[in-house]
Amino acid sequence: MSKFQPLSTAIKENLFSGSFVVFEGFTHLIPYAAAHETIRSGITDLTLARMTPDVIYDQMIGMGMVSKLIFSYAGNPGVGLLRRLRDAVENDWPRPLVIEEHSHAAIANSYEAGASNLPLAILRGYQGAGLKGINANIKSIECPFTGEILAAVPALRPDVAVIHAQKADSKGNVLVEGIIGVQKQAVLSARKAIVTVEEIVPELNTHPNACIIPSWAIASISIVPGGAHPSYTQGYYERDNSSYLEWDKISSDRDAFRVWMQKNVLEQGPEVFNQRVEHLRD
Amino acid sequence: MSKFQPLSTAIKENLFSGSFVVFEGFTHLIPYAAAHETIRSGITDLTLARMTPDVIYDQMIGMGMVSKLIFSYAGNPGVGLLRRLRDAVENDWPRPLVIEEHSHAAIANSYEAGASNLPLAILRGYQGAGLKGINANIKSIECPFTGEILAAVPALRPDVAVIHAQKADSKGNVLVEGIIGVQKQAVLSARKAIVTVEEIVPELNTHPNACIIPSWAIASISIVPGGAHPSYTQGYYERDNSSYLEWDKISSDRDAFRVWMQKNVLEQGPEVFNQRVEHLRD
Amino acid sequence: MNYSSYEIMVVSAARLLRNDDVCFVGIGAPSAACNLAKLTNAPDITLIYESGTIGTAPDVLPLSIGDGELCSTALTTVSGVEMFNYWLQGGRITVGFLGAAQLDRFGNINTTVIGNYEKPKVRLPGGGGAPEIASHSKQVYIIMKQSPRSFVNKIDFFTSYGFGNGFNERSDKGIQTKGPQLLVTDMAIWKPDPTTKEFEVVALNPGVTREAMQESVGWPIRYSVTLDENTPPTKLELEVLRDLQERTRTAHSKTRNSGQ
Amino acid sequence: MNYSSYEIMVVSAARLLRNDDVCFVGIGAPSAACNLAKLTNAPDITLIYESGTIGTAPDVLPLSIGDGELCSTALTTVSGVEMFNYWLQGGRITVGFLGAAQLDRFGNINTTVIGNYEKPKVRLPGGGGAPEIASHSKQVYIIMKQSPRSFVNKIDFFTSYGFGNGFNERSDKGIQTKGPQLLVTDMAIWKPDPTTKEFEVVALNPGVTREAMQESVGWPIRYSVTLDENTPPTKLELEVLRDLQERTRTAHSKTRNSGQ
Repeated sequence: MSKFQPLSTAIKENLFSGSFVVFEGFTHLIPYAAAHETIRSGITDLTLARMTPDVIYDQMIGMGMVSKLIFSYAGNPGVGLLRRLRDAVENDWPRPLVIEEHSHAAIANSYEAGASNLPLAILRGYQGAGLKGINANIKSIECPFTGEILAAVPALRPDVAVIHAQKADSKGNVLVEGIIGVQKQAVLSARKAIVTVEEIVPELNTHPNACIIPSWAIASISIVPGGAHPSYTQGYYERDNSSYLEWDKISSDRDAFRVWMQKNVLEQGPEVFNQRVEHLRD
Repeated sequence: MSKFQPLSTAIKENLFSGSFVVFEGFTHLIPYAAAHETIRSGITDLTLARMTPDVIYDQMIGMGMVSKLIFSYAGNPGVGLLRRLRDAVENDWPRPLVIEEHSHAAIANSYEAGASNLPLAILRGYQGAGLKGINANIKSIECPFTGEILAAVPALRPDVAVIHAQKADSKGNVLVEGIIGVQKQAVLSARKAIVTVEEIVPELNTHPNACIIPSWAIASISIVPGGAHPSYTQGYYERDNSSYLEWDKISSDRDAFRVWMQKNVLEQGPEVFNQRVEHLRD
Repeated sequence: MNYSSYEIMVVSAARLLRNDDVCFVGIGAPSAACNLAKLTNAPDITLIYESGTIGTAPDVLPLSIGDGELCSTALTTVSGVEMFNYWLQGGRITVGFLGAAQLDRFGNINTTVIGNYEKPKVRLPGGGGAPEIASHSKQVYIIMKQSPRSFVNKIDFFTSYGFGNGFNERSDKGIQTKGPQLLVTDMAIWKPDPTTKEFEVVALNPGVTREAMQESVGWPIRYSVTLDENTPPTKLELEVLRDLQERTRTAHSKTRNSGQ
Repeated sequence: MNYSSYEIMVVSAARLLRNDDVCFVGIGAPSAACNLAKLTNAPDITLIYESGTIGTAPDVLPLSIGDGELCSTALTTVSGVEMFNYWLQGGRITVGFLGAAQLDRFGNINTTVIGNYEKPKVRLPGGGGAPEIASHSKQVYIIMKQSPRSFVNKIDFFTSYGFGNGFNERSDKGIQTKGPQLLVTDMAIWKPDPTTKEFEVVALNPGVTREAMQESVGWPIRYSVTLDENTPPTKLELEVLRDLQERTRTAHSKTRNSGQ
């Protein structure tokens, strides 16, 4: 088992045009390096899902790689709207984007259902809310004990889940800590998982109930220090807020966007992330 | 808020005859001291639920305090059968016991449903199994996306959940660590929670994703060092296996059982637990 | 002491929070109000951010819902699934804060689209946690600035349900929580009429006229018969708030000069 | 080297485990077999106990499913809900071990009652995790001693489903896992016939006769056409197993002299 791979190999061997992929992370530990490698790989027609599609999904959508997006909150965290996503939804640029929209609670439960190998998740959700009327994947079930009508949503079962984490031990077991979002659920809901980590350590040496993903539940691990920049990795480096503010400007213009992507993504490699976080390390 | 109370007060103010109570713990952190205080309190007609009713439920059933038991595995852990429970089910001694029997997966999910304020839990469970035929609380739902028939069980919503934990901080936030079973779910599924702890510390100082129950989700906390004996508290003392073996003998005879309960439970108080674990401390 | 309309809005909301509140906090004004409350009248208040951080006490205001500061000052940080299931749906939240792109008189909220859903004029971020914050929090507080663009007669999309068309529509739908109980703006404090559930103004901020009010709101405003004037921020409240914001500015300016 | 029928049973089961197996381990013989495998032919095997401990490597055999040793040597320990949902139902277990009070020829298991459910002769512990271990593990291995009381023609209660009445009944019920694929006893190794799904003996332990076999089993035994003799435990296997058991005895005797 060669779990440890260069990121380019990990992406090439696991992601394909037409794949259903989730790059998860809730503000913390966003897998930027893996997303940029995916952009460089040239694949297209991806279906993406995520609770909080943010800058990396804006970038992939703007590059025309995405045919469908399943999501619950599409924003530039702490800044505002996602302008490439807006352009796709409002103007079909650079291509039409099919969207399937849920609430956070529903998507979180959809991952959990996927991780639990169930076909659906149930929640007391969407009460009085408009999404029920426009999303055919929000159905309902009747509780056989109380008669209550509850919302039902299908499980998410992506082909591949991609996350960034603090570290792996030498056997490839991965520790995620701090704001853990739905990363564990996303990894376990997927057929394959790709993980980028800040470092490899001999032993994880952590709390007995820490969030650890065993090696055998992961397809591939790549060491990419700084791989979550400009988001942050708790214990390693801080969020680079200026990049999020800049993104608002860059993404507001189609040409500026393409120039920026060419220079900062297409012509770079994963090794650039370590430099980008140098001034942000604790 | 007087969260910190003597155990006798905690039991007296929260548990009543007819209450639906769960004393949770999966082999580890069994709330023996709280169970014994409950036995001394003289209340009766309890409905009890637990994944693994063990010696404390055997004791309460033998004392005639229990009218109904919801469970998935009733055994003396690592030893064998529960003889007082057998006597109740097989011979109605000292009184008839209504049982509602599930699998572990179903009970765990029932607590989770309770904690999540849902009326039911769904699982792919009981396939081909006999319990479906004899437990009216095992029903089914049809997945509106795939048509698959899944098992449905009602949420557990006990009046009171009782657990033992390692420690509380000075504000009454509680840390449970090691084998955590379904304690958090049980506490959150219940209207009120009573917790016994080994000690109070100024700060919990633990991992960001440790299993912590906030003070405001707990009704009452009592300091009872050794309160899980003869089970164990990770980091404090080991399991007292001889007591489990002895229980097999004591419980095999109605009179021996009553004599033992009189001497070791009815005539004792919570303070005795500290002595009982002295030779088992790490 | 002089104060801005933003400051009186944040202070007014903070005052209404209590030590035993468990707040589901959003970024921006709700976060400022909750942390101000924690530093003044409600030191034991419990703040929860939807990123999973329970019992946070950040020294500076977070930039995003998932800042590291929220985790490192939290009592504990749980998964997204646990947050929405055990803590929100579980009924443990006493006050959920919501903002809106569009708000109507019955506390219904739109953060999804301006225009038509299929072909929107502006695609907004969407609901996120809001649809269930609106239905599962024991009460909902809304903090937002008044403007004719956002206080509208009819919202374009029902992202999060308030009282629908008012009266008992909410409870008739089986929703057991109280819904929007407070609307704090830069101009006034509003509360729902107990019968119709329409928001009515219960207190005007000092200097705010009924004319100015009506210019900023897209429906005919109702005023409470017991209409009050809101109490201006005290010196202490303003100092604590400004300190908090200054600390926030200083802390966040540190990470502003990266070159990607 | 001499060996007991228990030892050859444990050794035979251990031999069939592989480095890439993820085992849901029960107390007793399964635990001994899994830990022996880890110390011999499958050092990288993953052992999971239903108490939530994932990737354990206990130095001594646990007394109960939730010993502290399991947690302190585990890669991680998760909640009961997560264990049953993500890891078992999630389809991550390659081998689930089950024992039985009663077993029939189709691998159906009873650990619930002897006699009638409503008024049992013997009330047994019940199913615990077994009903779903039986349906969600990719394969089920059964380890138990043969005896006419336990190897019965008809079980009193279907606690955990094997192949029902055999043939395609299991897959017809929509169960997608393979079911019982191995039965290791103190006398023989059994595997299900690919068509009928009835257990047939594929190897007899050295010295075991067909007569002795039939005396311990309550149905007419079928033998594989390729019937083999089981290989006796090697010196190394026995030494490692005995060391493990000796360490276990020593460790657990320490806590045997308490006076409650």
